[in-house]
Amino acid sequence: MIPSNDNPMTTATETKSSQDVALYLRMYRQMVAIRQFEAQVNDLYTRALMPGLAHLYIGEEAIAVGICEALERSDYITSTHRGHGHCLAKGASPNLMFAELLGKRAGYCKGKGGSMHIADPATGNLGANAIVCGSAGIATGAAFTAKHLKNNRVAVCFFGEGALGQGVLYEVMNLAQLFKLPVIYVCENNSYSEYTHFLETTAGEILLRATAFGLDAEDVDGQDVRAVHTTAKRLIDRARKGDGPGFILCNTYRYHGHHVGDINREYYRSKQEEHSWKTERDPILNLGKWLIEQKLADAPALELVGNELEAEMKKAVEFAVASPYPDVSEVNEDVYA
Amino acid sequence: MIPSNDNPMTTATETKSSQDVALYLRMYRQMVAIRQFEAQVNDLYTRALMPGLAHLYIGEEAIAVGICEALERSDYITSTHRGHGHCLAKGASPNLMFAELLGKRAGYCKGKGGSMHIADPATGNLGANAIVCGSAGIATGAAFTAKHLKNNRVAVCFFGEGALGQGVLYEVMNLAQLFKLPVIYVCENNSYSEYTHFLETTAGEILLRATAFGLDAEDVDGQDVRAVHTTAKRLIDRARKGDGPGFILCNTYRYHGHHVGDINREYYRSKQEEHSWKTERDPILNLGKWLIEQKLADAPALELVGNELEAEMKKAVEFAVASPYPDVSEVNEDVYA
Amino acid sequence: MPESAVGTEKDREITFAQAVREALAEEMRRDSTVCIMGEDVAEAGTPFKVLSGLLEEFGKDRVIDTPISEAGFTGLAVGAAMTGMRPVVDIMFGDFITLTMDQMVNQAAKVHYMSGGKWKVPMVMRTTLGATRRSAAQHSQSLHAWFCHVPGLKVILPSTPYDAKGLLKAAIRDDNPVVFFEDKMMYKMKGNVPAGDYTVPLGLADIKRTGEDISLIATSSMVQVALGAATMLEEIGISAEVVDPRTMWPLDEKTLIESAKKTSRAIILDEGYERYGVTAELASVIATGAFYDLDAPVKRMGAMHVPIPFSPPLEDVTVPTEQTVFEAARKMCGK
Amino acid sequence: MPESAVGTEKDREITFAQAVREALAEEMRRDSTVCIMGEDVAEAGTPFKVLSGLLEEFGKDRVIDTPISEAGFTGLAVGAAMTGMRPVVDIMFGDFITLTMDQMVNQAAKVHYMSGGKWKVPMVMRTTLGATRRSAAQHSQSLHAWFCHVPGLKVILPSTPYDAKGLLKAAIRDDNPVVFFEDKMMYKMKGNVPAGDYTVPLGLADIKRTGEDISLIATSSMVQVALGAATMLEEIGISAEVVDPRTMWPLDEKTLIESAKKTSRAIILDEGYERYGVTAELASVIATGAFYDLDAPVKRMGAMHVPIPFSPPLEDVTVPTEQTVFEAARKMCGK
Ligand SMILES: Cc1ncc(C[n+]2csc(CCOP(=O)(O)OP(=O)(O)O)c2C)c(N)n1
Ligand SMILES: Cc1ncc(C[n+]2csc(CCOP(=O)(O)OP(=O)(O)O)c2C)c(N)n1
Ligand SMILES: [Mg+2]
Ligand SMILES: [Mg+2]
Repeated sequence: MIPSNDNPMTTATETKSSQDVALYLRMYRQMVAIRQFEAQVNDLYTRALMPGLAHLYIGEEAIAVGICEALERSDYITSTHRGHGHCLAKGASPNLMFAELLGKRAGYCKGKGGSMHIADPATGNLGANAIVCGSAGIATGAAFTAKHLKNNRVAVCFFGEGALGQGVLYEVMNLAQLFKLPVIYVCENNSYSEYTHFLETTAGEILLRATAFGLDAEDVDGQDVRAVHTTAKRLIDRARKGDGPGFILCNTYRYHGHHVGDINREYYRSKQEEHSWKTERDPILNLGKWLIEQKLADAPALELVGNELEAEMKKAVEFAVASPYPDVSEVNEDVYA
Repeated sequence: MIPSNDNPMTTATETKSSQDVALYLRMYRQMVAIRQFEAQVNDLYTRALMPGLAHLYIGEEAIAVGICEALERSDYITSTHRGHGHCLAKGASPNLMFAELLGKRAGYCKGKGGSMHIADPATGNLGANAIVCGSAGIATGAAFTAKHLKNNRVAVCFFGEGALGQGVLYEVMNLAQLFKLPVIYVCENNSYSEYTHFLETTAGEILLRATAFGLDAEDVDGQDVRAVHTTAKRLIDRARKGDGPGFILCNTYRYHGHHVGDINREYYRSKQEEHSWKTERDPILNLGKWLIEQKLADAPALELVGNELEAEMKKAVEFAVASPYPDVSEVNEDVYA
Repeated sequence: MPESAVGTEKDREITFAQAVREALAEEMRRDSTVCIMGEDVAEAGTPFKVLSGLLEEFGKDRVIDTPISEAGFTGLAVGAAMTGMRPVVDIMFGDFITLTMDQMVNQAAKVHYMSGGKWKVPMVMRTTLGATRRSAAQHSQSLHAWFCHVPGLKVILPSTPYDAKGLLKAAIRDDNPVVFFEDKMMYKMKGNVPAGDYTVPLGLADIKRTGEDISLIATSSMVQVALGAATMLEEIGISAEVVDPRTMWPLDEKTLIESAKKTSRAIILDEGYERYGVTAELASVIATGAFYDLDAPVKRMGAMHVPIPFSPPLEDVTVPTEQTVFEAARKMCGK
Repeated sequence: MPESAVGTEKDREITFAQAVREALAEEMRRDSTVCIMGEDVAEAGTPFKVLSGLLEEFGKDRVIDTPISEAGFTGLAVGAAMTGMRPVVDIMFGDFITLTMDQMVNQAAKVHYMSGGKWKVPMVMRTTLGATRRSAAQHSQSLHAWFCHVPGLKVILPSTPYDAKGLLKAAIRDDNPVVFFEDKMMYKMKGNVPAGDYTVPLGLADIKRTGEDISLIATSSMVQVALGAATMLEEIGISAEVVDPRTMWPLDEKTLIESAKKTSRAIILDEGYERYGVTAELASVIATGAFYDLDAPVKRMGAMHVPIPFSPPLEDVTVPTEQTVFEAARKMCGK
């Protein structure tokens, strides 16, 4: 996790426990960290410093943060092509992430994975995945291990609503429920899979697709980090106790294009739609407002968080840019264990 | 369809329309035809005359018959490894079926397909399929064509409850509902997939797995041919009108083993269970009883149906046994069209 | 607006992507049962923009956006093909054919044979191959060898805009399931393409350059690599022949063997993994067919036996390049 | 009760199926993270009865019946393997690997590399191959070439009970995803198998019979066919060497090439489709490695390029037999 440096809050109302307050502030900080990270990714792309493409998580930060804050470090996650947020929220180091995004030797995967394949055993990150729904089996299997080894861990599988089109999701939800596995499927419905609206590709009711298999399923405003966290906590605790898998449908929005190169988006969604999500439903803005309202923080303190993290991310970028590529001789290492 | 020869009924009560009566008697005859066909298949296996194995439909006849009687000849079906009943109910000739089962040149597929691959354009049979759930895509595609060409046809996809484990089923149900395709998914839940009870492999509620995708789904007693037919008719008419796909869950039982060689079954199901289905819920016995109660037929007439069809099936077997194998030179014909 | 409307002049140059689109547009105009389905094919015209404009001309009943259900819509296409349509399925990245193997191999490829010739499956799967786009291991594979291995399927790997148009039109008219692999790196490549109707028959190799000293048998974008290497070889006095089989199945063994017999040396170039892939088949065909004429073992050059790495300097060494082909050919010719 | 308990006597003969079961039982006793999952593996012990008795010894937490979800439980196994288990997945018919390609190829095979070596996937997929059981086109394929083509996977094709036990134990202890193909027709074949612990290392070919005139390089049940043909050849004075690569990847090229160099003639036998398959790779390896020693082109004999037909007289001609191998070898040796 991003070290939470100095405590930015000023006063705390009596009604919140200090634990809660610390959580809110940590979640705020984490969301800002992700956003600042992604801003740098976009910048790297624009400056033509990044090989290939990347899919930004900006706008969806509340989901990764709300959920990962409900997990232990030893718990597992699996992530997607839009995975930077999940990895950071689970504790990844920006230095090693940027290095990986640039294909450098110091990166999480020695440069072999890139943006879509960040993986890290130390933080329980089983890997981002460039196959839509590609990690549903893996997350379910990690939960299988947890149950078999009785190690008390939980696995969370993040995926976009596009993954609802992949049959394997239903296969593994069935398995998870039959075996009562501690796995939570988290559907990030940002309304689009690439350039197509989810209503064009998704018949019926999303939640029912999980309850039909007996899963405990709930939907939540994916822009409200506190709500996400509360729901996640309930389902994660339940799964950890052995009561079986859960499913969380988070409604959200990606502010940027499908990937960094998707600039002209008007043929598939309106600027007006983008604008209203950004201004009315931004998870960081709204949590910030609430923190101020509740007198848990003041505006300058929050601004400071932003500035600190922006500086931190810039430094991380510098580290990565300066870092060397792997040696060509490494190309056929790591094929077999 | 099995030609319905002489009319076996004696008197008909006034309350049933003569159309209905003809339907009931035709369905009775068809169910008996399937059972007699399968009895001969078992016999061929026992006499070591049949290459490979076969999966008998005995006990489940009401489903194929109730549904196919609600279809037009030009409508499509897809079938399974346990497919003889579907093919016959859709109008297949026993001669050509037996010939195929024995790998003979005169068979529906020139001997190339065998028991699990009977296919016949003349009766709209897109093919039995040895991959569990293997024909769900094909049936959905036939419905796609029907909609595109506006040819007013409907496609029915038969499958065992084991196919609920295959993710592609959910993929195509979603597609069918999105495109409002005239396809009916018919789940024959005979409680077992091979040697495993469905409760061990099927979490949640089967019907919900279809309604979750927006399909019109209904369950029905699969041993009651009239009930199956009524439900089928409603959903087929609805689909034909353009109102979208349907799903029918038929609860049923296979009297024999998973395949003809599965003789000792007590390690996975009790003789008692088999006995009660055979005596209390037999679709042919029960329809027969009802026909007699309703004075639509008398016992000798029904017995005659059985005898006629037994004779017919024996003749068909003789035809097939006497019929020649394909010439070895045919082996690489039909690979490419 | 599809490029085919642009003109009828002879020496018209269009891109590979435009050639693909033109083939589709012409066939869709000719035959109303031809339709396209896949992810983001309609408004977006695919992420590679190959299909832009088709939705506008043919409408959403024939250019159909699907959910991310590769198995599902491929299966649907099999059934649609059996019953009167000629669907063209779009699988965005060739890496995702993994999800369609059951539908393609156990269904599409076998329906005709298993039914004793009664049902036909006239469908086309268009998909992509090729690395060096910095897309990492799950978006860079060239898995066409799998389909080549399966009786009942035909497999096409066009290497020029001209071939792409003519072969795709032939594929759509073919009564069998055909898989058509496009190299993502070739979409912007330009070439001469007649505006009107023509087809390139399946099963005919094409000699892209004649030569005397060595045969470079190359597929898809490796044809360009071979041509580049041939130019370099020419400078040191080696005359290389470049042969493009164009369709992997049916395979024009004769042309390949004749070329190897003539030059007495052959290198096989294919972007799929080298082991147990296309290079093995072609090398073996030539080693057998030209056995008494070869001066050296047939050399195979495919993708290195590693998942494709993301890091640019690593990725670049996993596939054959003009330079590596040049070196190999030079060595083989003893220069 | 598993056979391994029966005795420790030296010349113990057990069947191929028993050898597989014994390997599993021994490894499950040794290591509690080894578990088995698949369709009808528990009470039924698979339709081939290969696993009978394992449920009784190890309980249903370790011998796990799954729904008919090949993709789902294979994917689950990948995740389980990454996190501390050593799952052995059972895919009843090799034809159904079509459904697992994404999990095996895009996930299992690549996780280690994509993570820069950080995650490992120590799993085994056991599945079957082989025709002539009158099971028709969707239950008779030998599709192992697909997996051989994929970096990151290892592929084993045992041909005797001894090899089956030793190789399966090695596979389970291997830290990589390994696919283990069993020929359904070999389950009842008997052979000498030590009762105790031993492994056969991956990557070592085995010379099943030595000879001087021709090398028959054969996989899986084709080894028996080759041995039968060798006996027939002996009668007409031709001495055939039978070489079994045993693991297709890693591949012991050296032993194959040495044999071909010695005999100067080679036939490759494999039950997969002949085109673009295992026979192509092995033939090409030998044609290159023994280039200067071969008296004749390497001959390939695999399954005919047709979906496997049901009708017995047709099915029987689609795969190599002792007779056809004998004829081919005789012709090659000019007798
Ligand atoms: C199996 C598969 N099919 C298609 C793709 C190409 N693709 C990459 S991302 C994407 C859209 C995913 O949408 P969604 O799951 O909603 O995630 P989002 O991008 O909205 O976060 C597609 C189609 C893929 N990577 N994998
Ligand atoms: C994809 C696939 N997996 C496994 C099998 C092996 N198999 C054949 S039938 C069968 C059980 C099918 O059960 P169900 O669908 O309920 O049909 P039933 O036999 O009861 O009619 C299995 C597992 C198969 N044919 N296809
Ligand atoms: Mg989305
Ligand atoms: Mg069943």
